[in-house]
Amino acid sequence: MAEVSFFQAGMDALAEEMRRDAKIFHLSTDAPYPLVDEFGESRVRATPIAESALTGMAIGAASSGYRPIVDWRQVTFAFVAMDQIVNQAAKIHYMFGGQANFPILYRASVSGGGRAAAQHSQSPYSMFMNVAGLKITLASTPYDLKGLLKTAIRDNNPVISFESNRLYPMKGEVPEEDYTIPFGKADIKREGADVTIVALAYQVHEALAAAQTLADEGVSAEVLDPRTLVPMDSAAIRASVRKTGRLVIADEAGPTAGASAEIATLVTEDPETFACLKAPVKRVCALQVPIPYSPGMEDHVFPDRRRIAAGVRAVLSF
Amino acid sequence: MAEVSFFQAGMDALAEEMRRDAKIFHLSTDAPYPLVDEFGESRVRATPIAESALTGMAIGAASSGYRPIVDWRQVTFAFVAMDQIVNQAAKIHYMFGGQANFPILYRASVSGGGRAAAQHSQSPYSMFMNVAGLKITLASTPYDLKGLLKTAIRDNNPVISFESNRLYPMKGEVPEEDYTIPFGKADIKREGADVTIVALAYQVHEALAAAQTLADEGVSAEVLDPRTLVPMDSAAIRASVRKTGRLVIADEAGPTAGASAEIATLVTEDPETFACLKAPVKRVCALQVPIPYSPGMEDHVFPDRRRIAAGVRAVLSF
Amino acid sequence: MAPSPQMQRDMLRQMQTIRRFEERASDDYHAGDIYGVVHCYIGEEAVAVGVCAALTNEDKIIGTHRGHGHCIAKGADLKRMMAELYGREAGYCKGKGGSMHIADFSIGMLGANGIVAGGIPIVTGAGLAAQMDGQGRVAVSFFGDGASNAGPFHESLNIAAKWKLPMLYVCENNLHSAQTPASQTLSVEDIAARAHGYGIPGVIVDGNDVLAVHEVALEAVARARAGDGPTLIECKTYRWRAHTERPNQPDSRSEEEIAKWMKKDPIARLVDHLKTQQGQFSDAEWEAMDAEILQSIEAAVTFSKASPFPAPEAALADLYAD
Amino acid sequence: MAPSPQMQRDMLRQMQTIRRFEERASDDYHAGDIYGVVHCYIGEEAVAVGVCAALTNEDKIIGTHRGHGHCIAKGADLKRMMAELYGREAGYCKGKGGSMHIADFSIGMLGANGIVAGGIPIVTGAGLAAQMDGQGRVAVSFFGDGASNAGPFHESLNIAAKWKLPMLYVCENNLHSAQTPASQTLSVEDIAARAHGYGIPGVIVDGNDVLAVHEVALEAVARARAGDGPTLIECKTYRWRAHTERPNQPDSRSEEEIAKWMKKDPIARLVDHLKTQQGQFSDAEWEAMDAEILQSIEAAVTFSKASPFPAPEAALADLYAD
Ligand SMILES: Cc1ncc(C[n+]2csc(CCOP(=O)(O)OP(=O)(O)O)c2C)c(N)n1
Ligand SMILES: Cc1ncc(C[n+]2csc(CCOP(=O)(O)OP(=O)(O)O)c2C)c(N)n1
Ligand SMILES: [Mg+2]
Ligand SMILES: [Mg+2]
Repeated sequence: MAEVSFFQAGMDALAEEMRRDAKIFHLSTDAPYPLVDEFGESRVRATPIAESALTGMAIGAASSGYRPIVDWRQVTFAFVAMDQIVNQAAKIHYMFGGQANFPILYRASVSGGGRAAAQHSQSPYSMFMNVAGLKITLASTPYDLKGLLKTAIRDNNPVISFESNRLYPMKGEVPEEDYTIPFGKADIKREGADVTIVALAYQVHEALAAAQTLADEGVSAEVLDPRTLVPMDSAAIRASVRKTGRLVIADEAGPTAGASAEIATLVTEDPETFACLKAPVKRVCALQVPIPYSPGMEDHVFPDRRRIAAGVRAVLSF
Repeated sequence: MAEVSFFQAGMDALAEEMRRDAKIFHLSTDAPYPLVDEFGESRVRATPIAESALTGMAIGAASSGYRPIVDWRQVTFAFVAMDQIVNQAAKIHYMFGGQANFPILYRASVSGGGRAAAQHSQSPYSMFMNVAGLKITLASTPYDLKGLLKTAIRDNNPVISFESNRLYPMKGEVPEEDYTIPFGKADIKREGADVTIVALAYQVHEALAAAQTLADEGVSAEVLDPRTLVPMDSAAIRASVRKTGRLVIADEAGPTAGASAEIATLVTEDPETFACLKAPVKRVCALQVPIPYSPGMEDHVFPDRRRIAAGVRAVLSF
Repeated sequence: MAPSPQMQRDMLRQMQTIRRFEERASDDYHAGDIYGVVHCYIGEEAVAVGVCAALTNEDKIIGTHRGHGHCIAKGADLKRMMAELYGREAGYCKGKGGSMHIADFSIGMLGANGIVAGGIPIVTGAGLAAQMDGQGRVAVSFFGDGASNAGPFHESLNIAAKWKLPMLYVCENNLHSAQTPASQTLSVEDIAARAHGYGIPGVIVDGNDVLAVHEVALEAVARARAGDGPTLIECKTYRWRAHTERPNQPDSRSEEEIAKWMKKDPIARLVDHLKTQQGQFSDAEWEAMDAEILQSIEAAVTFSKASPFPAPEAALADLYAD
Repeated sequence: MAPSPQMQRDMLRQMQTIRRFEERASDDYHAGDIYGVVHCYIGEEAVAVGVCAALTNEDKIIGTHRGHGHCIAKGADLKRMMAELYGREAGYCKGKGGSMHIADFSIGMLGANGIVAGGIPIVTGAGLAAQMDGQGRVAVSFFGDGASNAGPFHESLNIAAKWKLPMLYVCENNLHSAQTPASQTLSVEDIAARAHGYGIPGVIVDGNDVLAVHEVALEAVARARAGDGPTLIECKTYRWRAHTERPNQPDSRSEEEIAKWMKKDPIARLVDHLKTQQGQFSDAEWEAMDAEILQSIEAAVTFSKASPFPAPEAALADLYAD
């Protein structure tokens, strides 16, 4: 297996799918060069800065038999397109009674850590989770990203792939052969017995590091990566918590009405799982503030292995 | 005290504040007539259908010493303005280091039940809760709406008042004298001992009806109305649950990453409250779908007193 | 070249069908058989009909919240439309959409749309698809004067112009958006002037003259099919009724203005025109046509009433495509 | 009337200050003392300086992601600007903003803004406030060619035109947005043509000629103060550097194009102009001016380095105003 960066795994997924299906085309305000070179300017278009129009155009093109990919780039820029996302893409299949399919992949980078300040450092996936009708992926490894993107491109619904910009340089093994990863199937990145850490995107790696530290302290932590936020593999999460009795959630979004709150509630509202719960749930999240520029402040806002480990210790000492 | 409709209480709040402070002005795509009549077309402006511009203009005017009110009308139309809400209004005080104040009131109606179908029936307040930097109110009575709106208008930050369209015709007592309601102070609408029902907006009334039914069955339900979603009175919610040991949340938004998930998690992550919890938490929410048009389907989607009572019985029988 | 007498009659039939459909929809709404919000197109029929007569079944359109006219002009089935308004299983959207969300993708009607200007990008995407298909198809965006002040209008026209998409942007300038007159919100007299900003033709046409609308539409369609890009067409027209059919709706417009425009009735005008074309159209023919239309609408209502309401649990279906 | 020789020197000083500030910011960014993303305005200095010279302290402006020039031209303090880039407590935003978010509300600089076209509505609101104040103040929106294709541009210009707001909309057309040439995204040759769609004047000016920019700005400001509404000013200009200072940034522009525009250096041009005005400006004076500027920038860096980093916990401050 080749070692491929997260960024490259994404590009490879797109290129392989575009080779397979001539109906796929790509819109973004700057065109990704390798794709332009291979597929030409008609299938890989550099567009005006008009994300609202691009997002809507994907809907119309999808209903005409195409399979558009729109890269919003930073999720920040998706907010100018929010009407097309919430009021149109998410609802159009449903409100027209399922008449037509809208196979669309939207991509957006999330996260922080780049000293890019408030407007360019956001992880608002939970806002999109609240909107019925979208599917949402959030990969943590090159392998997962590639497989999830391929599934997304082949899906007949609007799918948003959120991708942590902290992960883009990260390398990982990716097989040469075609593969896909089903939506709604969590991946246990590390097995454990004492506590379940549900971790999202980059925090999977921080959680794994924390689990290592905890192992040295004699604590066995399970690290579970949902991989898709919608559908969410609540069965796997609940099964893990029924086994360990404890839940910590690591997310670099803020906690308030976040994915972390949803995951916590999926556990605490399930009678069988609740019965197994030995301690309060714990969110290890970004502080609920916009992201500041200066490094010391920015680093203070985000969770990390240290805070995850501390969160685990807290629930263990309950 | 006069009996005043929820709608009128809102108008009265605006009119009284506009009389008090000449710096308040009002923007919306149709101008509310009574306000135009009293304050003239310069302070109460009918605008082009350009909610993104209006939302941003409020920010600029606020930084110039005004106190704008923008009525988006249906929250649906706020999505075309989402960039100005998320990337600008919510962050501008923070990212400029607190240099300037941005006193703005945004109003938006939410909810369903009007057979208005998917695009015009939405309750997405949790999406805005996830964005740090906004304050959010969600009133359930004419009295609360008027007091909260006055507080919002006097607040030096962007505040969103979400208002259930089911409540607009509802009447309630409102005093003649000026009063305000502090943000972050929940109101216990009915005291009880066996279960806490945290209910939002219109669901407060459904919860009260459910509590009545349950009382006949010998169950004493406490109905707690947070009144503001940000800040959220977690202390009051936790105190109530520590007393009753059980939590049901009634919200006519969908559950996924909803306000209901946040409220559930505020309870289950607090060690002291968790220790008092006798049963799994329960969300009684809208089904996680867009809102369909046809009456039978639409009614099926929303929670009501029957489902709330069933939810209470479920946690009691755990 | 004027359309053939037969084609003119077809246009008349469509216009009258729109009107009769909405008169009935309004009655049945007030009777409680139709729910929610109904926006009537009455008075503006010449726009949708004149434009759609220049299209084939393969061409795409998108409508607005005021969408019945666009559906009927594009050839939608009255039965399934009415059943949708009635909230029945046999409706176009199985009762999920209602008046503001009727679509028939099989005839290129990509839907009414409840968000002002929201449909413009979507149908522009259909125009891009048409261009990529290379089959000479076109796509048409219908929108109001109010929508022309909204961001998506601008973004879409710029892209369509730059990429020479085979598009018609048809503005139904009825001089008002809800309670607000266009004179208070439009910075230009003529919306067509905005075409300058995109380097495309901007055409003004009497939107109550279906033949005139048809003529400019034919020209714009030819331009689009030839690969010469989009045209902005401003149709000056008027809605006869209040913004919506909701009882006690305010209506900020003056009675004189309404009366003035009712005199310009696009249907009476075409009837007159057909009659003055010696021997083309008699009173009896017109009455017979209207009777047939009324019958088809009655049939649509009968059909709708016979269709069951969807099961409440059907609310859970159609969230995702397979 | 041409500005006085003294005023021309002030403009020159500001332009050179912008350039020297950014040269230093770029160096210190590459040295690791400045973080995140830095967009340089070098080559476009004449736009901000020519426009802001027509304003008073009471007038408001909003900048873009490429915002240092707007700040300096409006009179911001170099020390607090540099300290902000350095992420220090003494920075304009106490280290919360960085290069893309510098504001000084006390001098009417409402901020750089990282969202393309995002600032346009905000400063239009400041224009509305200025109109309501009735003190003859104006507001200026700076934005790029790329922003002119975005929805908020359209919505704001329509409102400003309709309400005759005292606004200048100043487009910095540097022929590119990030890696994409304007020739691929702009449906018109001249962005000024878009003014037609709002019934306002659209003016094209050589954005590398500070005196020309100043002249059209003066005229537009006079118009705005007189209550005659907004003007759209398109400044044809060019950025010399890559889109951002990030190492290994791609740059899709040709070397010839860059070289061609570097020959049109707005600073060299004003220096030349001052020199050819017999006796107005000597080489020695120019060198002295530059040395002073470099000194002020050195002082800003010293100031910045002396300022502490904010405490990590300061991240929690400033979420809300009291
Ligand atoms: C973005 C948005 N804002 C507000 C509304 C509420 N609304 C519905 S129709 C309408 C007026 C539309 O006017 P116009 O575009 O001229 O169309 P017309 O109704 O005149 O046909 C408004 C404001 C909406 N649907 N969408
Ligand atoms: C809404 C939005 N989309 C995309 C971006 C990413 N972006 C930052 S600057 C830029 C190019 C802007 O071009 P232009 O407006 O011409 O300004 P210039 O950089 O040339 O000064 C882009 C695409 C953004 N900041 N905002
Ligand atoms: Mg209209
Ligand atoms: Mg540019």
